[in-house]
Amino acid sequence: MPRKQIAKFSVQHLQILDENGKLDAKLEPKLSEDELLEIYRWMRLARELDERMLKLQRQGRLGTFPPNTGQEAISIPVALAMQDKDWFVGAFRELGGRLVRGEPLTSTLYYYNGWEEGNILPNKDLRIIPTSVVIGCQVEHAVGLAWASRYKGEDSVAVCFIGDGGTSEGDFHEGLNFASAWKAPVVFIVQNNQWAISMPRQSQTASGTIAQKGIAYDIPCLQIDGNDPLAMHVAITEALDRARKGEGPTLIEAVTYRLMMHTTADDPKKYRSEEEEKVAWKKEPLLRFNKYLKDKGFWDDAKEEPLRGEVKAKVEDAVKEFESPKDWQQDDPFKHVFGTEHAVIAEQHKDFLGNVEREADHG
Amino acid sequence: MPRKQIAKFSVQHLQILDENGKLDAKLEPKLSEDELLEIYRWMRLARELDERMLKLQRQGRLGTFPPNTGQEAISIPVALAMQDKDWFVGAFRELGGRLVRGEPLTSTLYYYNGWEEGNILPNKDLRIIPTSVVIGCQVEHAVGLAWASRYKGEDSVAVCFIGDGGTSEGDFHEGLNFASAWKAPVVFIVQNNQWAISMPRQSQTASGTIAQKGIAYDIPCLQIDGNDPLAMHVAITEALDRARKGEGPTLIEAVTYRLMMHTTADDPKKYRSEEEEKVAWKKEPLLRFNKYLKDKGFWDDAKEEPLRGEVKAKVEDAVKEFESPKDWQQDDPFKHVFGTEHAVIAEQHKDFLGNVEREADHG
Amino acid sequence: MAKLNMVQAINLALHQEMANDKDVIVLGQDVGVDGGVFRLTEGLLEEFGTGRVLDTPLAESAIIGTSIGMALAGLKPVCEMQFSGFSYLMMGQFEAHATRMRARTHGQLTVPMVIRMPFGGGVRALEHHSESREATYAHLPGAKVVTPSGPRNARALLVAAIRDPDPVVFMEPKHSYRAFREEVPDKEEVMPLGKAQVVQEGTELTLVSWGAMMRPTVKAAAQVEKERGTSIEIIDLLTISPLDSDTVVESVTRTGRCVVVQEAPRSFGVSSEITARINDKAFLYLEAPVKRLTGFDVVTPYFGREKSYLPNASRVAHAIEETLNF
Amino acid sequence: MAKLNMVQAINLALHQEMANDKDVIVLGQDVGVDGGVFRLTEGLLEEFGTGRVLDTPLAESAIIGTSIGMALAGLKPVCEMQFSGFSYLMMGQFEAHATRMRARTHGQLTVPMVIRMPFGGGVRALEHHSESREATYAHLPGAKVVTPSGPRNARALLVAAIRDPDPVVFMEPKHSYRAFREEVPDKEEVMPLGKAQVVQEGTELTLVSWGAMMRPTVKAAAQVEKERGTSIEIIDLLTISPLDSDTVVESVTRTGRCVVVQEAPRSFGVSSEITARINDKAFLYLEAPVKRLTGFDVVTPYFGREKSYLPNASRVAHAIEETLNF
Ligand SMILES: Cc1ncc(C[n+]2csc(CCOP(=O)(O)OP(=O)(O)O)c2C)c(N)n1
Ligand SMILES: Cc1ncc(C[n+]2csc(CCOP(=O)(O)OP(=O)(O)O)c2C)c(N)n1
Ligand SMILES: [Mg+2]
Ligand SMILES: [Mg+2]
Repeated sequence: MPRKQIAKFSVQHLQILDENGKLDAKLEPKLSEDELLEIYRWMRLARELDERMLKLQRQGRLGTFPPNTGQEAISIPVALAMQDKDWFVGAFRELGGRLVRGEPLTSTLYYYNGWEEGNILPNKDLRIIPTSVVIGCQVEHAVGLAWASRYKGEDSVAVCFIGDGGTSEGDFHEGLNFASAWKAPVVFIVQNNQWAISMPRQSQTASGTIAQKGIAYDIPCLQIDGNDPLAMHVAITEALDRARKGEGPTLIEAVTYRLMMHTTADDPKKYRSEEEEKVAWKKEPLLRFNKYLKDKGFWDDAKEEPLRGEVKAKVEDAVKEFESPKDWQQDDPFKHVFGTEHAVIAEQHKDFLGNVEREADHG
Repeated sequence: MPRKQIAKFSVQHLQILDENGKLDAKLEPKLSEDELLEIYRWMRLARELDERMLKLQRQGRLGTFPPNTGQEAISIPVALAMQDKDWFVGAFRELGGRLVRGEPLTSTLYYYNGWEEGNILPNKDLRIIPTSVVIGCQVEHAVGLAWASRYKGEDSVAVCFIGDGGTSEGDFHEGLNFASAWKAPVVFIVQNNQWAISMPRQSQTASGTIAQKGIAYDIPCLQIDGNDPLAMHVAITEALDRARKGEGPTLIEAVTYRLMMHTTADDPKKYRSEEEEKVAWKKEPLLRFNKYLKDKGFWDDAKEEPLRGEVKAKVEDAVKEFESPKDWQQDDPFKHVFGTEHAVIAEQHKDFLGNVEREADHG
Repeated sequence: MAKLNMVQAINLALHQEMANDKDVIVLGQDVGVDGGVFRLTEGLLEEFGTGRVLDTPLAESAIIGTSIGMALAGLKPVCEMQFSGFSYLMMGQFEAHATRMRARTHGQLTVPMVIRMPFGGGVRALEHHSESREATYAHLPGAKVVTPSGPRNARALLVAAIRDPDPVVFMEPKHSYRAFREEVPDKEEVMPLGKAQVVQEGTELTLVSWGAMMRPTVKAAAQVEKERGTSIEIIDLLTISPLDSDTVVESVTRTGRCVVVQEAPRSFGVSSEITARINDKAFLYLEAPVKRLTGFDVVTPYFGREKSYLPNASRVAHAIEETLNF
Repeated sequence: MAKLNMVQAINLALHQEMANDKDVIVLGQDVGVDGGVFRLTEGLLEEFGTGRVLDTPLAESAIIGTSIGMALAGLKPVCEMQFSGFSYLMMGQFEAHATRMRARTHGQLTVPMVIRMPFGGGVRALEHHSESREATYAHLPGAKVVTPSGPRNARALLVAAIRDPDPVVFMEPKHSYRAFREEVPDKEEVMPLGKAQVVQEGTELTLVSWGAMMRPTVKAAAQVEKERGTSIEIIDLLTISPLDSDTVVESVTRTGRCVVVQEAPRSFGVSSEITARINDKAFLYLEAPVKRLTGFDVVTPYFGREKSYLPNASRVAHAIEETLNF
């Protein structure tokens, strides 16, 4: 039946460095040796911290946490491309990006060991929003931050991360719609790691790509190989640029794989095959980036060893500091319910201190 | 920069009968004279009831309500194309469709005059879900109903209405995503009447069409002229068919115009021009459908007059019944908090009756 | 000084605070061109422009979510829920982030914002438009909940709410929007949050209420005073959370009797908390049980039955008598 | 008869009810292949197939919204919120439709469904995973709220909840999931909703609690009994709403003293309602104020501080002593 076609859309895919470390030279971004090595160093550090955290957790020295291994090529190039004044709005699987932004290694350790102190930045101006455990909420925060930065004439961009599972939440939709209605300077990055706990990507949503969800709002969208730091660099640079030029939001789907368990409380054997994991490991980002750097003559095994030592030492120092005695008070929560004094809180605070005293007495 | 195109989409528009009543004969559906006249009769009845309700409201004989005038060409052909076993899941601007499904005229009057009795159907099997005032919720109900009907092997479809404004709600997104993930037999119809109270369609969302929001879920989508009952008939027939064949949901954007105020509590002069309204009135559905029927030789002014009398009489009867004395009890709410007995409710029920008695005594 | 109704008084507060502070932003459905469905935000768009008065798309969670983002960036969003009945759609954002950001960062990041919402019954509105659920928000640590009862305190409390460093749910009793006028000074007036107000002193019974219920409450007190000569102290809570029980308790230690009037369903409501606080602190002074005169634990009826379900002066008077006669 | 923990007991109820009634459907995040993040739904997919056990996309509102649709079509969905902390995202659907459909159609349409959700602290979980907010749901007319305290009553109450004609929020104290085992009969066992249970008779003080707090409560009672020889009556609420205050009131009229133990923040919580009900009905029998031993009105701290904030047996014992000494 002849109908009038009134709109046409397409989704593009970008990969520059394939899983074998093979480069599509036509697409290679102009990054200096230093810039490339910086990406690599951060990736190594994030991987090292992640692996160490897993050990700490298994030893009962750390609480439950969501490992980030395999997703380093996403948040790290993103954070490196961002300016200081930009806002970093994470979900909970952006360890590398957080480190790049200047969050101390210890913050993550404190946070996942049950201490609010992990959210307190050395400097508020780092513009990192704490982890958003309640999935999807952060999308709207990013839009609000972006709107505010334009209102204040700051020319800064909010960059927001979410998982493939998170795209099913209503807040994802509402946030993207507001962003495009407001032409807000914001970039949405979906870390499509194929899984939301036990739910595979293809059951999460029936769409062929996540990127095409941008079409619903006329938001420019792009799917990239999320294990390819070069593609990520190109995509984020373009998106930040678009935002800064006042052209509004971008949606980037970064296709990657959650190589480890969802969190340390999870057992992926219940729902996926080791075969699948093995295949995914072959595509992981550090391997291919290492090969690329070697191919370019920027790297060799002789350099790798000291780097490994360096990141190990950094992590070791952080763990030491993490496990050093703290004078953190148990009654802090009473001080931060409100920014003003209230009799009810004051009275309960007194009760609380009474409990503590009594319980100390009784041993 | 050469990127790989991995997906392509388009949005089609369908109009069969244009605003001047001119027919695109190639697209004309095969509807008999009787079927066409049935559509027309229902449209007249809905229009008449709407106009009468407005008068009643202005006279203080009816509460606030959202007029439906101008949108008759959407829910009426839809309801006529549905089977008895299908579910009709409305928002609050589907008066015509509700009447077609068998809801008494009085139901609407009771409902908008503040009586739950307006939700009680003469027969539960009519499969009409009550008005969803909280916008967006109904989308998910429809998906659940559709899933259930497949589970029960009923081969029935849920048809869900929502406004252009409603598409901004998270529940719209979550519902469409569930529908496509489940390939549920459901049809979503967006009554895009250009306004959500004072918010014009183009500020509601930045997308060029509402239809394209289906692309986010790989849900087949179509934009139609919502003032064209023939286009609506074709679109809904196709969508119902797709659902019944197990091919999943469809999203139809029916472009129309809210000719009256949002509700009787609203004053559109605050936010839109009379000029705009005048233009819209020229495109309204009854005018063009009347012309079409006349052109086909199915209708003439001699037939129009008795029809007008007939619908007037029906509405008059309904108003009479509506205003006749009722023995509805003030304490009914106590009987319908739960389906089981509970002491707290029973005790408060007694208190309530005590109040009533005391207040009657005191006059 | 002008005689204003509550709509005008709130509008005045918004105008003045926006003029005072460039960081104050107003957003919500129909708050701009239309001036709000109840006309609370009228004239703001004309005065402050589309840059500061935002007509948002139809999505409650995003209104709060983006406001949280704005607040984190240092702005002070004042957002409107068109009716409290739609506010449950943003409970996730509110609970997870607005109320917690201060605590989870030990004050490094805060969310100063106001969520205005009309609530309560009595205006013959459609379903979902008449509920009274202040307790739902009050039970969330980190949230302040404020309910003015008249034009003057509405204005002064809203100013305080906007200047407060934390998220405030500002619940406007829509039944009182246009019900009466009061003198409202042109000059800035601010009332502290977290403080109840003794609106009438008395010695024999303490009558506590808030929001739209203040009117039948005051009326009932006058009636009983007239009929029996009873001296009744009347307290207007104004802030629901953090609740100023000290004022109530102090009063009850003097009067020995207390009636709390609440529009919301009885169970798990604000009056239960007040009763519990009196029980805690004034137990030995009580000469009768604290009486909760409240709405019923039924699903809010449509407006055809609404009147039968709202507490009214006659029921309040009856509750007072029962408590006096105990 | 087998010794089961609460996870196994709930799993047993689900298995048996699904086998009993083809209309029972289980849905939620990770409830299928994974068997639920706490393993509550383990084995259901294997036994009943993907047609009746649905792993849903990640969207709480849609889980409840589609369940409402299923219930309207005559099914009995039992859905899971992965943690109660995420359930606020579905408050809109729950409040607007699940709790009201019966009332607004005078019973013609109903929404029989169960929303299971783990709640409460004590398991060193991430933020948003440890709150206790039963009062939030309990304040909604038309909603039933149930909190089991042990494997056996969890199983019997869940069966009742599934068979109940109305929406039931079934709040599972996750701290008790694997904390202890009880004999749970293989054969069907059903406990009525809306009934509290006297778990220990006594004459000098009534101790009321529910959910995970039952354990420190019982322990404290034993300790005080041992130390002072006090005879303590212990009541397990089991259903939070509609609240069975008759059982509590009857007990307090005999004992004259009452302590209520609640994990949630104090203000506007369940213990306030219980206090108010006792005030209503047992005022003249009270020899001391009802004592609320509760969580604090602070934002739930992360687990590094959690232990300091949860009521424990020593604090309960202290509250009992204070009340006895009043
Ligand atoms: C609103 C909400 N619902 C449920 C959860 C529980 N949960 C934590 S992570 C997760 C899966 C997230 O998947 P995805 O968005 O793909 O992110 P990923 O874990 O793969 O990084 C779920 C269901 C949550 N944290 N928030
Ligand atoms: C969740 C929710 N938010 C706000 C409202 C108030 N409200 C009622 S109708 C309406 C506009 C609806 O616009 P649209 O969806 O386009 O439907 P239309 O009225 O044009 O038919 C609004 C904001 C509501 N009913 N529900
Ligand atoms: Mg994922
Ligand atoms: Mg509209």
